[in-house]
Amino acid sequence: MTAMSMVQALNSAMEVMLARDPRVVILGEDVGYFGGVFRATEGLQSRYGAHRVIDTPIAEGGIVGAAIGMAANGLRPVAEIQFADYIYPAYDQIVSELARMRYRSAAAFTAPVTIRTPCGGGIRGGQTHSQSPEGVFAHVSGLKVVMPSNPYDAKGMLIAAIEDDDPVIFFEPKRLYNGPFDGDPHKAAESWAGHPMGDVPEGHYTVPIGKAAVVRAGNAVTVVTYGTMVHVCLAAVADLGLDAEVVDVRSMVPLDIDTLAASVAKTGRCLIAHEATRFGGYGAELSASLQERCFWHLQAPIQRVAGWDTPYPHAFEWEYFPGRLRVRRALEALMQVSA
Amino acid sequence: MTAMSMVQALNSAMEVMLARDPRVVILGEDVGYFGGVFRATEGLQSRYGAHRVIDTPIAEGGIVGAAIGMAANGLRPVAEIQFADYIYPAYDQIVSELARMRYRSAAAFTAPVTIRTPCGGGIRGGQTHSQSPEGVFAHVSGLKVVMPSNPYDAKGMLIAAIEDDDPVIFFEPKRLYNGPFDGDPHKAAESWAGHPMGDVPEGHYTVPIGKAAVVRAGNAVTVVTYGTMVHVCLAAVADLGLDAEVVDVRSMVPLDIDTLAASVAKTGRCLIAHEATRFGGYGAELSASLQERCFWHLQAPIQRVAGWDTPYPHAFEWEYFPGRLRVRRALEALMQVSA
Amino acid sequence: MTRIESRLHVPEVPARPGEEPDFSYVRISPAGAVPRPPIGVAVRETVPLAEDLIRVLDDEGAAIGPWDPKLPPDTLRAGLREMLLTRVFDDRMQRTQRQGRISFYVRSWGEEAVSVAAAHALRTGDMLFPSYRNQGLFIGRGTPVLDLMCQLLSNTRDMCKGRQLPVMYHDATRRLFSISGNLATQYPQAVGWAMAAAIKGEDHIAAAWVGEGSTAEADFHHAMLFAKVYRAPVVLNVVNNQWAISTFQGYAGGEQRSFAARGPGLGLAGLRVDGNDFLAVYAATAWAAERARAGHGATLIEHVTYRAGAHSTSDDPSRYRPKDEFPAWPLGDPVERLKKHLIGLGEWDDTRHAALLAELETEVAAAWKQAMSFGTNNDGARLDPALMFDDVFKVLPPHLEAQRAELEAELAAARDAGAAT
Amino acid sequence: MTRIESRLHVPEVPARPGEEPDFSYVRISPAGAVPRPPIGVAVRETVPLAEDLIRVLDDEGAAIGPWDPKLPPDTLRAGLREMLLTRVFDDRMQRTQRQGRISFYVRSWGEEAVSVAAAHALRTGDMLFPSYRNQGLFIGRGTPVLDLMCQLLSNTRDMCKGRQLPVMYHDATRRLFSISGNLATQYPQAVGWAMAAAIKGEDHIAAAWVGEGSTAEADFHHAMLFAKVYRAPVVLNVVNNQWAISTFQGYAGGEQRSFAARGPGLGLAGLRVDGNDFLAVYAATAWAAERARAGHGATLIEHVTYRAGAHSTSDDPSRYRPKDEFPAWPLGDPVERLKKHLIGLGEWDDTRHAALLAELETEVAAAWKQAMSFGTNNDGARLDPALMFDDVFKVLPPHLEAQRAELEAELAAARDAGAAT
Ligand SMILES: Cc1ncc(C[n+]2csc(CCOP(=O)(O)OP(=O)(O)O)c2C)c(N)n1
Ligand SMILES: Cc1ncc(C[n+]2csc(CCOP(=O)(O)OP(=O)(O)O)c2C)c(N)n1
Ligand SMILES: [Mg+2]
Ligand SMILES: [Mg+2]
Repeated sequence: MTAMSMVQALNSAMEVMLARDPRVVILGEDVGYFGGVFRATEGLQSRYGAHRVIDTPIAEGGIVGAAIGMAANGLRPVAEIQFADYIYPAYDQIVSELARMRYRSAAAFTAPVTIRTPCGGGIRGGQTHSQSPEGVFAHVSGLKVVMPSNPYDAKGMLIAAIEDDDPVIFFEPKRLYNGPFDGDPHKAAESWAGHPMGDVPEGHYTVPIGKAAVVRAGNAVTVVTYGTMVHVCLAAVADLGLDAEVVDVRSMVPLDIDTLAASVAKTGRCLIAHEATRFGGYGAELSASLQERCFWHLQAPIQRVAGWDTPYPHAFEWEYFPGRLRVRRALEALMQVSA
Repeated sequence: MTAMSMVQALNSAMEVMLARDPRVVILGEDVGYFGGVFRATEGLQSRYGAHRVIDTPIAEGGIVGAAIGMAANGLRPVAEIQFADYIYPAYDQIVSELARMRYRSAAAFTAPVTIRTPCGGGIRGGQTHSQSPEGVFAHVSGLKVVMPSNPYDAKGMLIAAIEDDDPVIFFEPKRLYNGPFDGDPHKAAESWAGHPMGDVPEGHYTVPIGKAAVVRAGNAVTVVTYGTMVHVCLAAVADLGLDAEVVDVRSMVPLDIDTLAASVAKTGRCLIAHEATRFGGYGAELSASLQERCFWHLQAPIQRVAGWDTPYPHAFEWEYFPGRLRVRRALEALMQVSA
Repeated sequence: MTRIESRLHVPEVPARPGEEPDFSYVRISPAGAVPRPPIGVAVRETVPLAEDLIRVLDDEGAAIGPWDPKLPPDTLRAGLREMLLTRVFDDRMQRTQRQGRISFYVRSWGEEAVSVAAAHALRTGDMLFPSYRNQGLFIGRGTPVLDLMCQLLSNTRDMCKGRQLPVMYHDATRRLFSISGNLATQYPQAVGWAMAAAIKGEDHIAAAWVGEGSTAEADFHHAMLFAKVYRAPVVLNVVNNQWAISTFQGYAGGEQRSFAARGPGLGLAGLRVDGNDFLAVYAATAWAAERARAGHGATLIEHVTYRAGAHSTSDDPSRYRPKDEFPAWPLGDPVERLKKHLIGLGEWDDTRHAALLAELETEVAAAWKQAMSFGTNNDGARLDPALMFDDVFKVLPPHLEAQRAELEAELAAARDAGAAT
Repeated sequence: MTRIESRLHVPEVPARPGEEPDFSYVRISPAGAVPRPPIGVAVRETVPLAEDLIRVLDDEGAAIGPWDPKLPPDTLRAGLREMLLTRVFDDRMQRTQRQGRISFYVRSWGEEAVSVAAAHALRTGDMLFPSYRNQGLFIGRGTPVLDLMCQLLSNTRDMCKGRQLPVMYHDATRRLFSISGNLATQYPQAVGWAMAAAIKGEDHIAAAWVGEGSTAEADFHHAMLFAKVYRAPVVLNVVNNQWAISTFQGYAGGEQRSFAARGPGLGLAGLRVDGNDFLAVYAATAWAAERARAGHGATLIEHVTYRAGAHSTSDDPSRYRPKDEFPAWPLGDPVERLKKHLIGLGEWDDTRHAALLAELETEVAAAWKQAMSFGTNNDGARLDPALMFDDVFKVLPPHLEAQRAELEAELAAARDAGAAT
């Protein structure tokens, strides 16, 4: 075990896979010689060569299109999209092609591509470096969609994604790259060193896709969340001294609804929190599914806390971000309701 | 008033606007000389010229990109995307540009573009001519998203969309182009002639964006739906002789949640029905929002009926389509639950 | 009527319904006139080849000039047979669609040489990424028409398990990639496939096809660019059949500019080829394939041809172009031209041709009968609808398992009620 | 370490950190050597112009050859002033970013002529679609640096109301379009704007800029194609500053091929221009603008220049290229070159230059002080956060009204609690 930041854990996952499996190639903008704008691929090109760690033109659609072809020819491409905000030019190749290659060809052709992309706000990135578009992928049949919230999961899930025979959209909450973030931008930045999930094995291991994690056990209310918001919710729960169960979804598709529903059935209350805009977001699916499963157990309506339904404004980042206060207020309101 | 099919009503809306407003231009693949693969723009080029009804290259991203520029230069472009399944190459221009032009420039520049696109199945179109992607637009802040279910609304809403100063994604359920469809593919095709909503004024009128329509009043259960499913749900309700209230959402964004919530508060039961895949679809937002608003009135969990979470398979179109039987079964189950 | 003073240029269509066909805009070089450079030539040197028209067969059917691939008569006869089979198959399937047996069909009438000649010029290890109008690639590589028919019928032997619209074939064993309904998406995929071949040190190449209308899509640009940057071993084909549904090639940028010229513009070799000349298509494809295999990079080949029929069974071209333009098309009919060539060589005659045609018609009719025996979309045996849930993912996740169970309950209820709606 | 036998071509980077700068790959024509055809020339005739390098200023600073725009000294001095102002402004803003006053900054160091000369060559009615590195267009058109600074600070006078990342300016009155963080999206928008001008019968044209790296995006292709098909009155500029963050221009397809060549490849005129030569940029832009205005269609202009600084304040180029490459850059410094030219003309001298520099520094410092007085993102007056809900739509819909109320309640609670997290 080594202390690793999330960026280091992701780097380690790719290194492990490059070493183990000659089919693995990395491609993306600035990923090669430079090692990526967030340094996730640092050192990989010098160790594995410019033919396996490939700088590409600035064409997200071309990157994914080429990755699909590579995968169809037996490789295991790991494509980096520099910011999730820039994944839309690849949307057609992802939705129309990547997601449905196995289906439309009745498995004659498959495209086991992993697409890594940094998402979320909190780094003063404004509307074009802060988005969380998981919702517009989770709705697309044929894609696995995941988002880890810590270094241990990040490495284990990325290895699982690369080994997965289906395409995986791998969202990385960039605010967590270098340390956990509890929602307070005024505090000094924390580091992953010392955090239990910052202790990461050097070698190969997987964290299975499709499994949620109960990151805090409790009985009074269930908080369902993922990504950066896991840490914000934990902090808010601690602020309130609430006996909350906090569940990290981790895998948006497939969704581990059983774990979530078991918790909500137990607590009778549920708050869903994500950073993405609220309307039509992934939280809506969580709410709808949990309501269908747990209706008779609910002591209060399931509530959502999310980014506002606006673009992510540069100057109002912390008024936009669903921070600790917003989560606390929602939890307080939720606990006051009595059936 | 004239009997019009939905295609004729849409054609009439564009004709009215071309005649009234010199800023209006139509553009898209095959929309000019030919009049569109579904004939929605038939006759418009011969009457308004090749400079206002413009055939374009096959590049959906280019069509929307150019339309944004035209709108910024004072025109009112109505872009046709030949099938909603082919809108994804334009996703970046829509999500990153069209939706946020007013916002990012603090209204110095705006892009009042209307994008018309046929959606939905039921015409043996297979996975690439049957999709209902409203969910991946409704989640994007800054877009209005609508879908009419009949000729009268289609014309009035399209005029409202063209006159709207915000961008509007205008989905047209193609199975309804030539007649209502109650979900039975074995019956002879019906025509709009004789249908009350097939009676359409020749001239200018609008149906406001942002308003749902109660298309059938009732007290036992609320069915919230839109597009083709409006007719399927009405038929299913009739089959069961149920005292159901059927609400046509019409406008996905902005959503007329008040009308929907009032109905659900009254009936205490709610079924949501759409043709799009279920997981993470627009129905999830409807369910989540209504649950938040009406929890204390609910006598049973809100349920969803939708397309399965698979691509739309050519050979199993009617097993895929959320037809009358699926709606009936869901309604029966919903009515059996007692709080 | 509000016409406004406009300065916008709108591409001109040569002739509309009721007017005389006019193909004067098609720039044609005499057969044999275009030089054939060595495969390693610099991209710049291909600029004229991307503007002129590589042709081998002259008006008398003789093969002339440096591009003559000098194919043995057996190959020529095989090519003729496959082009004719493609046409017979197309005609038959078109009729079955009219009878309501299949929901949709796309013929390649008039363009058969583009696909069939390429199938011969490429190696079996090379991977082909067809568009929906390249059935000749399948037939040229030996996919039984029975297999294609079963796909068209979405029946129990459908390679796509009922999931795809008719004509969206694939044939993994013969290295024919899955056809997409989304235009041009296969183009960057082919380049990625070729990059992978290079990365793995293999000498297989990839080849892809799109219509001239589809060159407008982003994927065309991405493919060209990635092919250029990594010198990917790929042959990129543009089938310029003059029309994209109702839209003339001028709307794809073809006015006064060849599509092939985009190759050298971006740094790929470019060839403009008579697409109705079996020998020219063969020779150009072989040249580009050799060039790619030798590591000199990709070539963009424009095949100049004519879509003789409707876009698809959903289309009616008499609404937007003169009827019977095909006889006026200056590059003729690819089948007739190869036939004439073979006859001129003394390797073929009208009697053998008639016999071949009859044989192919019988073969196609027999295959159709057999295909129907595996069910049609309307009657006979049917695939299990529950198959619709397979292959969304490799392993069925819980939510799809639940949905499959729901569907099965629904179908049982429908059986009970005697109606499936 | 698993290396495999690869045949993939990977573009070569001329020099990496620790190596000598190597610009031997840059093809340079002597000043005055490239002919200047009439504006109505056929696209084909521009092929050599897209390969050679249009230059006016020779090594001694004299203006020579057919492209000399023969500008009056006042215009030259204005250009020099604006380039210098751009540089002074850039340097100052870079420092404020280092001090944490603004969150992000992008300099245009070394590329000032590309923007400033174009601003002079185009008419005020023409609409400009800049990229994030075209601050010289704003300065050249007279947008006060104060306005730009307020945007950088997201303060109470921010034209973007705090919504955009620094440098994503716009100036509607001066016809400068809103800058996007998404690369190249402005390109087809500019073409659409130009199409609209043509449709309305106006003679304004549009002009757009992207970096050479951004030419890889789909929008570049769409814009070129739509411009070609409709002969849109637009000037499409590619600023080839050799780098896209860490990626060398070879990865954008620049190996042995100019970017300008893509113009004629697709059917647009193409010009390759010395981007550090104020006069050459002016002349080429004026030529292309006149051509567009006269209805002859669009031109793709490649401006060959060098990104002297880091990509942005988030970047450290010493990781991927030799330090101090700029002095080795063969096309020199645009400011120095114009200065030398003016001195050669007897219209300028070192004393006036020093005075100008001092004046500009004072001007920028004063503007900065004033800008800070309207608040910074860290302290002072602040925009009302509730503004974040405006302009999502023209009229606030109910769900955003509700969210605004929620935010206001949250902010009140935070004030009560004394902490805004
Ligand atoms: C992305 C996308 N946009 C639009 C369509 C609808 N469409 C199908 S075929 C076609 C015309 C294609 O023309 P071309 O590329 O010239 O090929 P051809 O049919 O002539 O072989 C169009 C517009 C589509 N299938 N995919
Ligand atoms: C669609 C998109 N993809 C990626 C990025 C991230 N990005 C910002 S600038 C840049 C490099 C652009 O290089 P170039 O076009 O050469 O312009 P330059 O910075 O040299 O002026 C990249 C990759 C982005 N902003 N948008
Ligand atoms: Mg075509
Ligand atoms: Mg650059």
